[in-house]
Amino acid sequence: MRVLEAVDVSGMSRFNPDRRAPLWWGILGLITIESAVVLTFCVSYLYLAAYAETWPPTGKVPPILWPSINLGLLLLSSFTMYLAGQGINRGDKRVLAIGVTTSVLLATVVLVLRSLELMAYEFSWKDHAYGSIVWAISVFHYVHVTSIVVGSAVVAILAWRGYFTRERQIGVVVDTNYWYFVCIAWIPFYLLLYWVPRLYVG
Amino acid sequence: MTLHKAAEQRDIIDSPEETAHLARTWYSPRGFPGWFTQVNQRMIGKRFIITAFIFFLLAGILGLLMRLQLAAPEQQLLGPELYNQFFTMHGTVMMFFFAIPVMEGVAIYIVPLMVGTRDMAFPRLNAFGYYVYLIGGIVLFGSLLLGMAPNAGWFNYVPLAGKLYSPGYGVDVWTTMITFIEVSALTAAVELIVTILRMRAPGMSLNRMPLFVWAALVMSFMIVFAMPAVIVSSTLLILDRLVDTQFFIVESGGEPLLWQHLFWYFGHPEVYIILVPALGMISTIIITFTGRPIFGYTALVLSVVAIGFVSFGLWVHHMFTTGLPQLGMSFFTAASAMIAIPSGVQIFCWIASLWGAKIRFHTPMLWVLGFFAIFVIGGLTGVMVASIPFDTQVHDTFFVVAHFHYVLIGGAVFPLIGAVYYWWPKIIGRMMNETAGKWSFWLAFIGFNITFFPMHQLGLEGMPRRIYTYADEMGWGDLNMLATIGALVLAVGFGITLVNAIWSVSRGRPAGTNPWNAPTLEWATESPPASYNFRHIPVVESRWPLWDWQRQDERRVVTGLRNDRREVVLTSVLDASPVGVQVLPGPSIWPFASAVAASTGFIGIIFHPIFFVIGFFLVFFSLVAWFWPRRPWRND
Amino acid sequence: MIPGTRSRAIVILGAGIATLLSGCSGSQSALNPAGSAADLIARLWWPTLVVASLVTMLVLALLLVAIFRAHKKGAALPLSARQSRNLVIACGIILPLAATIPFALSSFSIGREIDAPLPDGALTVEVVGKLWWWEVHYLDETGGRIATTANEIHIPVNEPVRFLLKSDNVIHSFWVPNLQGKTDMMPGRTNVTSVTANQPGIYRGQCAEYCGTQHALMAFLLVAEEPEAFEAWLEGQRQPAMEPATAQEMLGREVFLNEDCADCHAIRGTSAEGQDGPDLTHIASRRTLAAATTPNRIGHLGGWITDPQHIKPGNQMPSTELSPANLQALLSYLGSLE
Amino acid sequence: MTTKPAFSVLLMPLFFAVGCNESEVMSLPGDPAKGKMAIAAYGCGSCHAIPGILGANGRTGPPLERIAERTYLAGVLPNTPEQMMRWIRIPEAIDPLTAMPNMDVSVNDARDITAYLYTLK
Amino acid sequence: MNDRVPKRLVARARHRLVVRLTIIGVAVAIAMVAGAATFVFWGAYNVSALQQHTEPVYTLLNTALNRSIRQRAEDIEVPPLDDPAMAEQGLRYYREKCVQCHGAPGISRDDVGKGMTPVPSNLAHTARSRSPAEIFWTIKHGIKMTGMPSWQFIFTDAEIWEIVAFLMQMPRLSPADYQAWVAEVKKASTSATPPVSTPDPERGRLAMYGYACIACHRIPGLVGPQVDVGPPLEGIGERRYIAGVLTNNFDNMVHWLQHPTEVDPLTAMPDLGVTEQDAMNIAAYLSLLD
Repeated sequence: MRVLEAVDVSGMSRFNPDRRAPLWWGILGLITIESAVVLTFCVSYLYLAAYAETWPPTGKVPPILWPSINLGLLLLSSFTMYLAGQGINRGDKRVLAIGVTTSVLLATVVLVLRSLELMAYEFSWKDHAYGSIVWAISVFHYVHVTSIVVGSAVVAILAWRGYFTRERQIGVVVDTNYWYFVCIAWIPFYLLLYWVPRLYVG
Repeated sequence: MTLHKAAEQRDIIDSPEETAHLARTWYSPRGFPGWFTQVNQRMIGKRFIITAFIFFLLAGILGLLMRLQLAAPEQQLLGPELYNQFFTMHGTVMMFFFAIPVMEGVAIYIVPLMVGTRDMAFPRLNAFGYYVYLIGGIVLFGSLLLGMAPNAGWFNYVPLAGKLYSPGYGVDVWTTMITFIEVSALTAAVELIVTILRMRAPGMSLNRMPLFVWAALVMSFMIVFAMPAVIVSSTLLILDRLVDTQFFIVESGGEPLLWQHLFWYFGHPEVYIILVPALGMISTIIITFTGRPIFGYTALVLSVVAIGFVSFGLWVHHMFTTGLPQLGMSFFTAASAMIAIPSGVQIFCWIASLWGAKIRFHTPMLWVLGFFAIFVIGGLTGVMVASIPFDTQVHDTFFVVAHFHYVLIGGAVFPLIGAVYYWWPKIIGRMMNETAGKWSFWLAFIGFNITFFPMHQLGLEGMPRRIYTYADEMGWGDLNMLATIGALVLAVGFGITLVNAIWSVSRGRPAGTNPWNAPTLEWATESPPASYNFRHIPVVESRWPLWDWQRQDERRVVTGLRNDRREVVLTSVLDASPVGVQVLPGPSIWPFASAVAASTGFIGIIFHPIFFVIGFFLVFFSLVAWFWPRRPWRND
Repeated sequence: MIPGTRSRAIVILGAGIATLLSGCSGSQSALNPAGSAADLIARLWWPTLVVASLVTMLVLALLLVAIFRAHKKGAALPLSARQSRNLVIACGIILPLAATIPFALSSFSIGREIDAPLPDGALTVEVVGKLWWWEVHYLDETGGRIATTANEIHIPVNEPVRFLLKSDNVIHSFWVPNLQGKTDMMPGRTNVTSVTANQPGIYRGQCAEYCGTQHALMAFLLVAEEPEAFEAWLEGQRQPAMEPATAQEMLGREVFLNEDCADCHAIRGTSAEGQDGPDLTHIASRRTLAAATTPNRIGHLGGWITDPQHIKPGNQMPSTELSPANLQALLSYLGSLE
Repeated sequence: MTTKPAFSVLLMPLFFAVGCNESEVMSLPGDPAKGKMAIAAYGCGSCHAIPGILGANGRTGPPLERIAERTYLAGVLPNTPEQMMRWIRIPEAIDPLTAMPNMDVSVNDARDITAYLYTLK
Repeated sequence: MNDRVPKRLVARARHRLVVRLTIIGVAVAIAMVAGAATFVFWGAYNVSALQQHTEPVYTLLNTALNRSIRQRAEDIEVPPLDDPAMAEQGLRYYREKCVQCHGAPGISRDDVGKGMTPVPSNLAHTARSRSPAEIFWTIKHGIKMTGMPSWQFIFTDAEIWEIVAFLMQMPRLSPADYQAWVAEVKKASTSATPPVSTPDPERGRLAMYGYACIACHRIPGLVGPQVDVGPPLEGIGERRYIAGVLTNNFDNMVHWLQHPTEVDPLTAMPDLGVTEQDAMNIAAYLSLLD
């Protein structure tokens, strides 16, 4: 049988031809999975709320000021992350490093604020189903913010050391995408934890 | 679309030195250290398959022991404690540690070969998934040996599975091991999706993709969307058990039904996750043994996709007796009955393809024909239990046991064994014995029906599931004895295949490249394939590339991949035109280290929540080590 | 003992097609309906079975034809694309629709009929699933409990009876196959089902949702009897326990109250008010012991009291150390509680 | 239990050889098959382990394996069929201290039960 | 070539010899086993106590006996035996348990002791020919098929040493001395019961040989005639009642073992004079049978 050459790929880019490298798809898969987890948490919250006589059981709605500030901070950190990504697209290593570092710092502030907030919760997860689901969602998201902070800290270190270039930026792409996901995931949780009780009780 | 980018077609003659170099580049380390560093997709796939079959054997033995206990009334072989552990383990292992991993394993082995590439998209993640699976399985069986196996059923309903009614570590082991299998299944699913979408051979547009690859793709998407529900539910349960949350505690506003919704939202698609790849195997085998293109390629693809979608809308039919509102449940009756249509389309497309064809009745084909007889019965009883009033009579009886064994063994295990006979020559390089294969099939087929058909009647005569004994007066003794005899015959049937497989590894007839004259790409390379799978990535021009090549006596390939590192071609999602080259990583210890780190955390939290934090940081550090770029940073 | 003879249905296994023939009669069988709901379901089952068998045979017949067509002629005789398409549309789409639509519709209508609301004055029985037995309360119009028993439910024949199903522990499922399909007993909820027995008789029911160690031995008897007999029985159950008639029985009552029995069991009319185990006020009137595990004979009762963990391993009754004299007295006393 | 007479015939020479008097057992009019059912019905198995009876594995009283060979019944009565019948029917009259309850066993049932128990060698 | 042939012949001859010898050896072995079996099953050997063993058998057995005792007594440490109080206590035991078969200076043995084969030794002579350790061992373990029982469940080790202490005195006692000593001892009161230590199941198991429990019961873990005079004791630990008349717990079991007729006057189970310690040991063993 004759073997003929049909395609020669020797000239093709060994870097990610269209930013849609396998790893980009991989992180999309992870985000899809985690989105389903977020959705399932939301459904569980609503299911428990729907069958409860009063929600929350104490009738007291949780304070809304600090969570709103956190939401703002998270969205802001997404924006700085976006700027960082744009920077490396232009090949600007400095913008990347500064942007990622800023985002990490912003998210660290969020973590501190969230820690204070969690410590101030008036109920424990042991008290009732409401307490359990609120704590579970809070800790779930807290852990995610922690993981993007430590993960992006590593990216920031590499960025300062000049590892990333315009071509070699899949690590940044993956990191920013996951960062957006974690920040956006806070929106449904925010609405559920802080607005649903208000609408439900009110 | 033109693939003829090279100015003029030239013949390719490979020098042995280049081939040897390529083989070295893709070489998997051997020996004991190699066990923990291999990442090649065929190694991982083979391990998945072998491990899963070992678990199948063990869980099958548990099933046999349960059948012996039930063979006659008031037997003393197993007490209630042991029996409850056994059926929990049997269900859990068969569903989570055999069915899903073995289907994934076959997909991991076969899909890259079928789409004509050299490895999967994330080889190290692949290895990680396997180690997690292996550790999970070992711990689960370890718990059985230590007498602290889970005993609340594979469905693990609360409040029975709660701390109050299931003290001890059994249910903790269950929830934790489920997490292991979730992680493993999800990594494999993402892996398969990306490999199938981005790494197909140039020219293999979506409408030329082999049907098994379609099935693997649908299966992977189903895993991605179904597994998160059980991730959340098992997390909620383990929180209830370990840190006293109140998700399922009625007195504190918890909802036991939430568990059932979440579990079956996963649990029903789970059945189809197992079934869908089996459908792909059947199509593949039918094409090969009829020796002609299958009828209704598009219809088959669409019905597999439809089955995938509809399966997410059926979960409530596991909950018809829980007292939910009748009207709401009726929707699920309709949806459950409607799944008969895509199934019907599949079956009659196959019958149309078989019609009048010159069929070669080799062992794989026999197992597929056995599938027809069994699966039709299982499907019909499935439609029956979709009826709410009828289900209230047979739910949780042996009728249902019969039904789902017909669906799962008939629908998944028979095609799977057929697929093992079919792909064995490719994987091992030697044929299995045909005579033994046929004996195995007939014994398993007859044994299967003797085992499970009487159970329909037992269920209608009022025998509930999950009982360790029954009184003589109930009159269930004869049929149970019959079923037990059948189970022994079935075991002998499967046992012959086991012996046949082991025998063939050293004694089987050498297979050659394409012993069945099959049309798909995995048969284009030697058996077993070399470390690089394909000397040259093939270029595909139809659904049946090998038959094309035979007819034309020539074939086209990709050139330009380097020999000194692991390079594969990336192609576009829809029409698979080449868009770039990806460099894949080689062997590494870090996937294993990460799996051990993750296991430390998961297993540790059974004993103390602090292990969550420890596990988190251990995994973090091992992941950093895994991904940390090695100096010198390459500039190309 | 449970009356009723069984005739074993014949199981035919052949060519992968198997058919269930003939009805079986049994005291716990969905194929031997004696109640309205079970009857409706059985009437749905038989035609379904026939259609399903026909479909199975059709598919397998087509498969056989498909396989052997070429072999007869010795050459490939495939269908044309058009014929193939018609086959798939006819058998793969129209046939399933034709089979499932009537099935689903009749299933809906039967479901609605079974679920039809009961008249207001219907007898109401509350059944609570326990580990691993059944607590039974008879309720009056206002929902007050008028009589309590365990593991044996009496209902009047030909009258719809409402069952309120509860659980205060894990999930159980209430099922009397001869009379009605099962309904789960969910903790925190009250599920309702109704039972109408058309023939007098004793029907066995069994827990159908896995509920832990002794799920297998959690059964009960449902006695359907003529209304007069039922009224008499209920009147008897409403009464407090009989006073001991002999010295031996008197001693037995002392033993009952002074040993651990009274911590878990109640006997109305005495100071025994334990709530953890079955109410024993009229234990001698019941046909079985330990949730229909053994018949209620003095021999079984003696063995059950001295060694319950051997007869039903894992159940919640501890064994009691009774001297022979006390055991004899206790047996006579319990045997007198008609 | 239909095999029992044939079995006994086979063992006959042995009985003669050892000088054992088998006549009282052989003359017992009870029906072992009925006795088996009676044992299940009266619930003997709840307290005694009795070979050949389904579910009879009680541990309250002594096991009845080889009860036909036992020298004494309940440790107090020489083991003869008549005594066994008496014991089954009115244990408390024979040994007032016994834990074995009087189960109102009819004479015929007691005879059948004894016949069955005497098959346990 | 020349010496290959003889070599082969030699090899063949040797081979033939080996085969023949093997056949002969096997045949002899079979014949011996068959002969022994015939001898035993035919009842050829007379076990009558009236006839002494034949001379060769007697010598054989006697040598085996002596060698066996010496061998086993080797490692026994002998405590000081010269305390007269010890010997005096030993005399009491001797009068209770030994004199019936062995006699004493000037005292005839009872009928049992007269009719035994082998005839019970005259212990005045024994004390001359055997060491204290050998005597101790013999008393403690008894001697199979001679009628000499094992006394270790009747007497503690200390008590046996007291008996040995007395026996060592015996060769020196005239019948008159003996009578006088007996008269003296009779005046003094009997000794108090020894303190009870924690029950030991293994000692209990052995004790059941000592009390001949296996003569009436089948007992898991004990080799015996397997008779069903009383009920089999398999699963007795889980049994709810003892003898159908007593709830089964440790104390009741100890009580029953010591005084069955006190518990149920009708019972066929005899009072065996079980000591409290032995009863506890036996009860401990029985409670393990499930």
